[in-house]
Amino acid sequence: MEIAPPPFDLGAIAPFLIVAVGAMIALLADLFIPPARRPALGYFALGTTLVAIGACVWLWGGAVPRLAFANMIAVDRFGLFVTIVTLIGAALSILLSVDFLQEQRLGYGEYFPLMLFTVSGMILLAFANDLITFFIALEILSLGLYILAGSARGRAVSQESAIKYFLLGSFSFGFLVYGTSLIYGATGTTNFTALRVALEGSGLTDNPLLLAGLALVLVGFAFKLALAPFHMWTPDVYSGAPTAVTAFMSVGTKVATFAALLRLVTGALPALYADWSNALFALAIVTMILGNLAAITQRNIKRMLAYSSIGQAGYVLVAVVASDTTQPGVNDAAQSSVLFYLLAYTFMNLGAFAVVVALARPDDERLDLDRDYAGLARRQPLLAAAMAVFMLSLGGIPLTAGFMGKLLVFRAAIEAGYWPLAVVGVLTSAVALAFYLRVVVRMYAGESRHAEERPARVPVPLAVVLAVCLVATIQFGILPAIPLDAARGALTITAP
Amino acid sequence: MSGLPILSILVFLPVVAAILCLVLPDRGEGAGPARIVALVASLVALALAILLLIDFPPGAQGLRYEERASWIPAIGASYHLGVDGLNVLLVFLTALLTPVALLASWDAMGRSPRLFSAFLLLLEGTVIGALTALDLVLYFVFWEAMLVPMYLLIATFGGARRGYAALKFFIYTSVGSLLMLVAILYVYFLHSAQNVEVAASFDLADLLATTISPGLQRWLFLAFALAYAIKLPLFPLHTWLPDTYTQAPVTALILATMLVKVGAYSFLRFAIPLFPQASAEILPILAILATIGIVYGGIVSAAQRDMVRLLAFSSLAHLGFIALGLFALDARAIQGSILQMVNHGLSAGALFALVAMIAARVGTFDLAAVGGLARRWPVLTGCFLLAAFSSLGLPGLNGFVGEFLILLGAFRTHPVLATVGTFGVLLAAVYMLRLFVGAMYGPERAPSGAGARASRDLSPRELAALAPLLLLIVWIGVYPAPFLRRTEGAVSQLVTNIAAAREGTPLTIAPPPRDAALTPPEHTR
Amino acid sequence: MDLVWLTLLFPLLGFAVNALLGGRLPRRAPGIVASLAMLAAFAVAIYVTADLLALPHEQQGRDVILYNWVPVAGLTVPLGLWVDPLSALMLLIVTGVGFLIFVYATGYMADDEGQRRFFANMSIFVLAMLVLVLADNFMLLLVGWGGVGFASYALIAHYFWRPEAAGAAVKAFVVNTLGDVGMMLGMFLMFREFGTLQYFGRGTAPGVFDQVAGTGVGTLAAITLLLLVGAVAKSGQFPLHVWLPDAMAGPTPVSALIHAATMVTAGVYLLARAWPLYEAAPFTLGVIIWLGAITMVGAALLGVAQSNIKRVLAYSTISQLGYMFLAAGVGAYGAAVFHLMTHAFFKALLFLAAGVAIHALHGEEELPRMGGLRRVVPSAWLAFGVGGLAIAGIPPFSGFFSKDEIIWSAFFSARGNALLGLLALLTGGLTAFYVFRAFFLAFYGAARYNLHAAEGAAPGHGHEPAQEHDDQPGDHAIHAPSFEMKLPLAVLGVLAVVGGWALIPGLTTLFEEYLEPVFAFPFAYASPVGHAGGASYWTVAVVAALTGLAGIGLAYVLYVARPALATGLATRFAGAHRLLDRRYYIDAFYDLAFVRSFRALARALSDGFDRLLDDLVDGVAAIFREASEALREVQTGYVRNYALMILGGTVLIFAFVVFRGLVQ
Amino acid sequence: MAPLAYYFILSAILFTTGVIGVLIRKNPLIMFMSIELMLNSANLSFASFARYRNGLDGQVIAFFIMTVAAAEVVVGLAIIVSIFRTRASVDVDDVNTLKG
Repeated sequence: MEIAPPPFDLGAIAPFLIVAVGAMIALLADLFIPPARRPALGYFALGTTLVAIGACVWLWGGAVPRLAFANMIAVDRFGLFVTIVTLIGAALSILLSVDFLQEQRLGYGEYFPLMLFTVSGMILLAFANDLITFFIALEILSLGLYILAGSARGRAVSQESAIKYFLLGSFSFGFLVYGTSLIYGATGTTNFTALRVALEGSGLTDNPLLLAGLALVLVGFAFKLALAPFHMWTPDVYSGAPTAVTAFMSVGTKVATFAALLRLVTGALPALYADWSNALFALAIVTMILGNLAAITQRNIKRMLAYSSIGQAGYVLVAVVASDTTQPGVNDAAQSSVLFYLLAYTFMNLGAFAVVVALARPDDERLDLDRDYAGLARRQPLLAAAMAVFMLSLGGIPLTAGFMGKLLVFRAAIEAGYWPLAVVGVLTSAVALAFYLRVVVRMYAGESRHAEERPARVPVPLAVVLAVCLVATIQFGILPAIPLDAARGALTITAP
Repeated sequence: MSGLPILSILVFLPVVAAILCLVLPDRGEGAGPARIVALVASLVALALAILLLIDFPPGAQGLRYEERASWIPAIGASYHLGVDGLNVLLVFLTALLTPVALLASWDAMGRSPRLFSAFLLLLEGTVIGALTALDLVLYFVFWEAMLVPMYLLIATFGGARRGYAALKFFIYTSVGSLLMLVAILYVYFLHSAQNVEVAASFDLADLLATTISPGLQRWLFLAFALAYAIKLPLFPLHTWLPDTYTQAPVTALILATMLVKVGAYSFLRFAIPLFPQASAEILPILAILATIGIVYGGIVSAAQRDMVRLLAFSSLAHLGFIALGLFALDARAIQGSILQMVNHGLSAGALFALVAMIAARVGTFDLAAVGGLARRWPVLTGCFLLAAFSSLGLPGLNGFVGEFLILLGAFRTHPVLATVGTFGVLLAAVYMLRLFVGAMYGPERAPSGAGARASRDLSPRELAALAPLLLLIVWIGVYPAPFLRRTEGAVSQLVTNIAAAREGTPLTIAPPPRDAALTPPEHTR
Repeated sequence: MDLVWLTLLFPLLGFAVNALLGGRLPRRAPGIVASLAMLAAFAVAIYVTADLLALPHEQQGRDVILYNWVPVAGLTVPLGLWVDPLSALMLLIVTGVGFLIFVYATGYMADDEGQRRFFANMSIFVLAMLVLVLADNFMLLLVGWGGVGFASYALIAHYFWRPEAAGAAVKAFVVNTLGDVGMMLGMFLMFREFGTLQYFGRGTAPGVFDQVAGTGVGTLAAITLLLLVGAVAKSGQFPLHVWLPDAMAGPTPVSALIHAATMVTAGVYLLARAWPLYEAAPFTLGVIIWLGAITMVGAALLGVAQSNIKRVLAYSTISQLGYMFLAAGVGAYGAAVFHLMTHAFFKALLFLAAGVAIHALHGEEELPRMGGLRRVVPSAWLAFGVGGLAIAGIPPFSGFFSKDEIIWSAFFSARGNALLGLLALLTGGLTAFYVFRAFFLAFYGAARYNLHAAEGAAPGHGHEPAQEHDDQPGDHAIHAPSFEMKLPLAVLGVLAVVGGWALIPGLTTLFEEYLEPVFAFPFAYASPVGHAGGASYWTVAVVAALTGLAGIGLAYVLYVARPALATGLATRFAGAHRLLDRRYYIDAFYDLAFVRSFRALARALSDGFDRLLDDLVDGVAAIFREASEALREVQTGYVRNYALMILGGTVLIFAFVVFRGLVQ
Repeated sequence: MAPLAYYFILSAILFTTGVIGVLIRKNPLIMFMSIELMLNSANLSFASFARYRNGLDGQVIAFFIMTVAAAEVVVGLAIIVSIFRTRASVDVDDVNTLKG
């Protein structure tokens, strides 16, 4: 039967449209707003994301799944779930930025519009059902981030961050695009749905062109997800970019890109499971080991969190590897654990960055673990307690969301037969404790270096971010049933 | 009390109280309302635990006070608590040691009594959770969460090298635990693969029904055993223990000794029943390590100058006894082990408290710097004497009953190891007397500059902290029957089940007792 | 008879009152309370014994179970008291002699600051000893066994501020614990073999002794040898005797009660109690015989060379216990128990008499600094003399009868032989010699003491340390014994004389009949010669008495008549003298072989091996740190390096995807 | 029409040249041009495959890529100019304060 979607199903891309339009309005509005009032732009951006979340919720209950725009877009609960997570991350990042920008004198007007553009790219990424949509979305996302990374224009590190990110990002984008062309060459299509149909039962699965295309596309993904050994830009970019930007890109990009990866490999290329799972298996192991190992000796909290995010991506990747569509039960377990992990990761990682932001001073970002975090528990007990929770969660200690995420991921891995991944995963988790807990030890056991100084006032928006992240991190750790059921409810990747 | 979710209350009352403590203000050194709140909460929990213990029928088999609730239905994890003979005593002990630790720490909570009390209460809640959890995810959650308050206690209130010790403690003990997590997941996977028609489950009762090939059992058992062996700790995995104990606030150790007991208990609850064949193969090897631990801990303990370090190594030796009893797989030895866990909690708890009280008076833990203190504080000396001799297993006190049963039972299955282990009793006499006599006897010596407190004997508060421990030390020595009877049913059941699960392999379980006619008791009259 | 538990309750009360509210009582109250408790216990003991003896012989063995003590799966150990003539006798000795010593101690310790502690510990000791003798199973026996060890430790350490007292206490406890280890192992083996720890069966469940027949000789030998380790340690037999002389650091009443009259006899009691096991283990009996013989002779020789009066008595105790072991070994359990009883009388008497002398001299214990005390403390002189004659085996004192039973058994019982008999005879002479050496040195000759010097300087006696006495100048008169010290001397003196008359071969058979329900052949000895006052017995008796007299005579010559001769002999046989003075170097050997080497081992393990283990753990952490540093090196910061890495990663992915044939 | 393989090989050579350019050149502008080369090799590839398959979508995609590349140029140049303004050097080997 012929599927005849309406030519412009704008409703299907409502979240994307809201954010994109919001971005443009903000861009225009910036022209008319005096610099002192710029925080208002931030609240406008926040409102935009909230409206977008509302749209997602509306779509969730509405007519999904459906394909739109000549099958280029797949609107389904999977995408909606990821979009909501992304938008939550974005909303929290915006709240994080408002006072940070003022205090660090980074109040450039294009900041929030750029952020919204980037978010729109992420949303598109989550819905992309075609390699073309995918790489355009990726590019929207990346271009925004390149600029945001360099948005502290006066600071050399920010510029360095931008140029490194830009050059390497474009470089890997080249691989991605070229890989796409090879896939197109082998199959004649770039559409996920069509690819899936084309590959099913055909002799194409051994086609070297297709496989080479897959490999090159995976390179693009691996770069964006900062999987080792494609991760080397991450610490430099993360530590160079303004902290609020780092916080935003460490969660949003990862969430959306993982969603796209999952959609590609399980929605379009299940026939190549053996190939991509093989490659991702290797990447997962290398990523978990290198990311966590390298973090041990970091002194700069942002670099440490950068390496930490590399390691975290490794754990999510474990669940991606386990997404074997031939075993529906296992596949469900794996994909729901990816979604859950991404959700948990968003909160705990943003929370950690929120603490970093809270500690930053105008003249000094206070990033040194040994100097600036020592004795924090005595100076600012609440911030320290919050940081401890986030560190424990990132370290996968029970009663936090991070533990539940790891539990689900390793469960999926074992169900799929990948117990070595689970073993490597837990061992690297133990290694990771070394640096996560070191932060806690510094805070609780260290002697304060800034004892004389008045504790930093935590602005209300930041406090809201901290509270939300804290509550979510603990709640998902103790009672994970609600988000987990939502994640399981979202497992309907469109496959007409 | 049938309707009351008593176990949940025991778990969550301390947690809620801990949160309350965190909110309450500190009023400078050793003041503020937090510790009073903590004490009241812990006493309420203790009262409940006593009720639980009294209400628990002697000789009962099977689980009591079970609580089940849906928790994470998506993966089949449920909230499932329960007690039987294996853990009822330990729950009671935990509830007992918490107020004792609070009282003993009363003036030693450093800059932040609210944090100290809150961490102790969190420790209590998580330990009771780990002791009563019957769902493996829930169990693991508590098991791993126990570390956090302990870690924070060390990091916040510990000695000079607290950072190093806290990290080492946490990471070392986590390495094994995380591998156990993989093994748990693997058993779960096997279970759901074998029972596709029923919903997947992490419930222990369900997982016990899983058939696992002997080869696989070996690996899974090793993963579990590694976690427990580190926690216990078994020689040579013990090196975290002395560092942790010496750097932790000493009065917190009163409760912290429960952590290691959860490791011992977990062997009985999880590792051995889940993998009966593998445990038959591997436990004899572990029993050798346990025996080495007895001797090694005893010898090394005798060389320590630091009182806390001495007690740490003595704990290694005591835990060696406990482990040997468990690994002997003899009903008597296991009952002895469970009782010995209680005994160790009492005697080590009292000793840590006493050593802390001495150090608070003379300002040092160095044995070489003190001596002849018995002249100053007769009451403290009397308490110390009782605790020390309980620890070295003096017949008539609690330690003897446990050790005797352990060795008696172990002698049936591992005569050589039990023989070597028995010499641990001699070593205990050596190092315990070195501690007691070294500190209390001989010409009077104390570091100059010991404060004005140095002249004071035990305060009523300190006595109140010690009294329940000392009372139980004597009680269990004289009349252990109420405690032993409560473990009997579960242990016999366990031993029978393992024997049954191990068909075809030669049993090391003792034949039916010959003097069974002695029960029920008959009096001459 | 069911009231036997009261004998446990009274000492417990004595302890509780002293320990818990002693601080609020008047100064002398602790001793009075404890003594009254002992008296009550003694009364109950008499009642229980009378009750027992009223029963026909075959029913004289009753199990009084108080409650189930240790009930576990497959083993129930009751807190049961076994009342039969043997335990009743021990009960009487412990409470009776104990009571006398308590009374004595109220006087002796009247000035001691630690009276409360002292009497509390003494009460605990009696309680433990009663548990030991009354237990109806081995595990409970061990409770008493360990309990007396603890009480002994606590009492030896009564003057805990003195390093030698603290050291002696630790030594005593550790050696006793070594014995406990042996006993425990014996019990474990026993349980493995018999499935029970009860002495005697009840109902259908057989006890240990009921199952001896049919058990392998090797197993029985192992069980009995292991139990023997405990007995040897507790009774101060070679080679575990080293703690007993040191234990004299405690107050003298302690030495009298614990290290002479009661606790040290526990080993003998165990042999007698477990005789069915031992009779079935001939190898062990051989060991017991020779251990007993060696100890008997060796300790007697050491007694000759001691200068401290309490040490003389301590070695004599060891030696006399050797006699008892020898007796048990040759099968004369009755004789062993008989000697145990008379020894309790006269040795307690000797110690208390010595205590009076020491007390009189403000704690002086060294014989060279005594002398001439006959006129100063005549009561002590008389009591020591009576006790000396008793231990020397001079008729009609009690020691004569009990010792001769043993000497005769050593010669003529089935396992005895001439050598053993001769050794026993010789030791009898030696005993007479060294006891009277002490007697003459202390009570005759010129007064060599200096009360000023003795004050505080002397070890062993016991008030408070010297510095606290300085404020009482002028208290340098002889301490005359008070009434409560003299009364026990009198009673024990009478008992030391008449105690042996319970069994005079051919005349009285009281003791033999009394023990008949306990032993299959209390005095029949399965001897080829026969007994009951036969010719061989009286021959041995006469020779033994003469040997004793000879010993006394020699002592008189050397220490009263011709003192110069004694010093001459000492210089003449300097080597032998030094050997005796250094106690055969056994203590030195133990110090080197066990104490020092243990310390070295402990230090090596602690500072070496354990640190190595720890370094291994830290080393793992260091490896991770190094790896991490290495990774940081790779992170150069150069964009082109990163790009190269991306290319490398691409190759990796290609390897897995495109060239999967290569890697699979 | 030339065989597809020719186009394909050419595009592969272009791509490789681009990759090598990125790896060996130090000037960010030239590196960026190399990246453009990589993108254009993809364009060639798309177009030729589309032609070979008688479809148009591949060529459409090439337009998309060109647009994306143009956007990248804008952003890239902006960043490079910004760096040049503060450092007076655009050698990427000088940009390594962030490392480790």
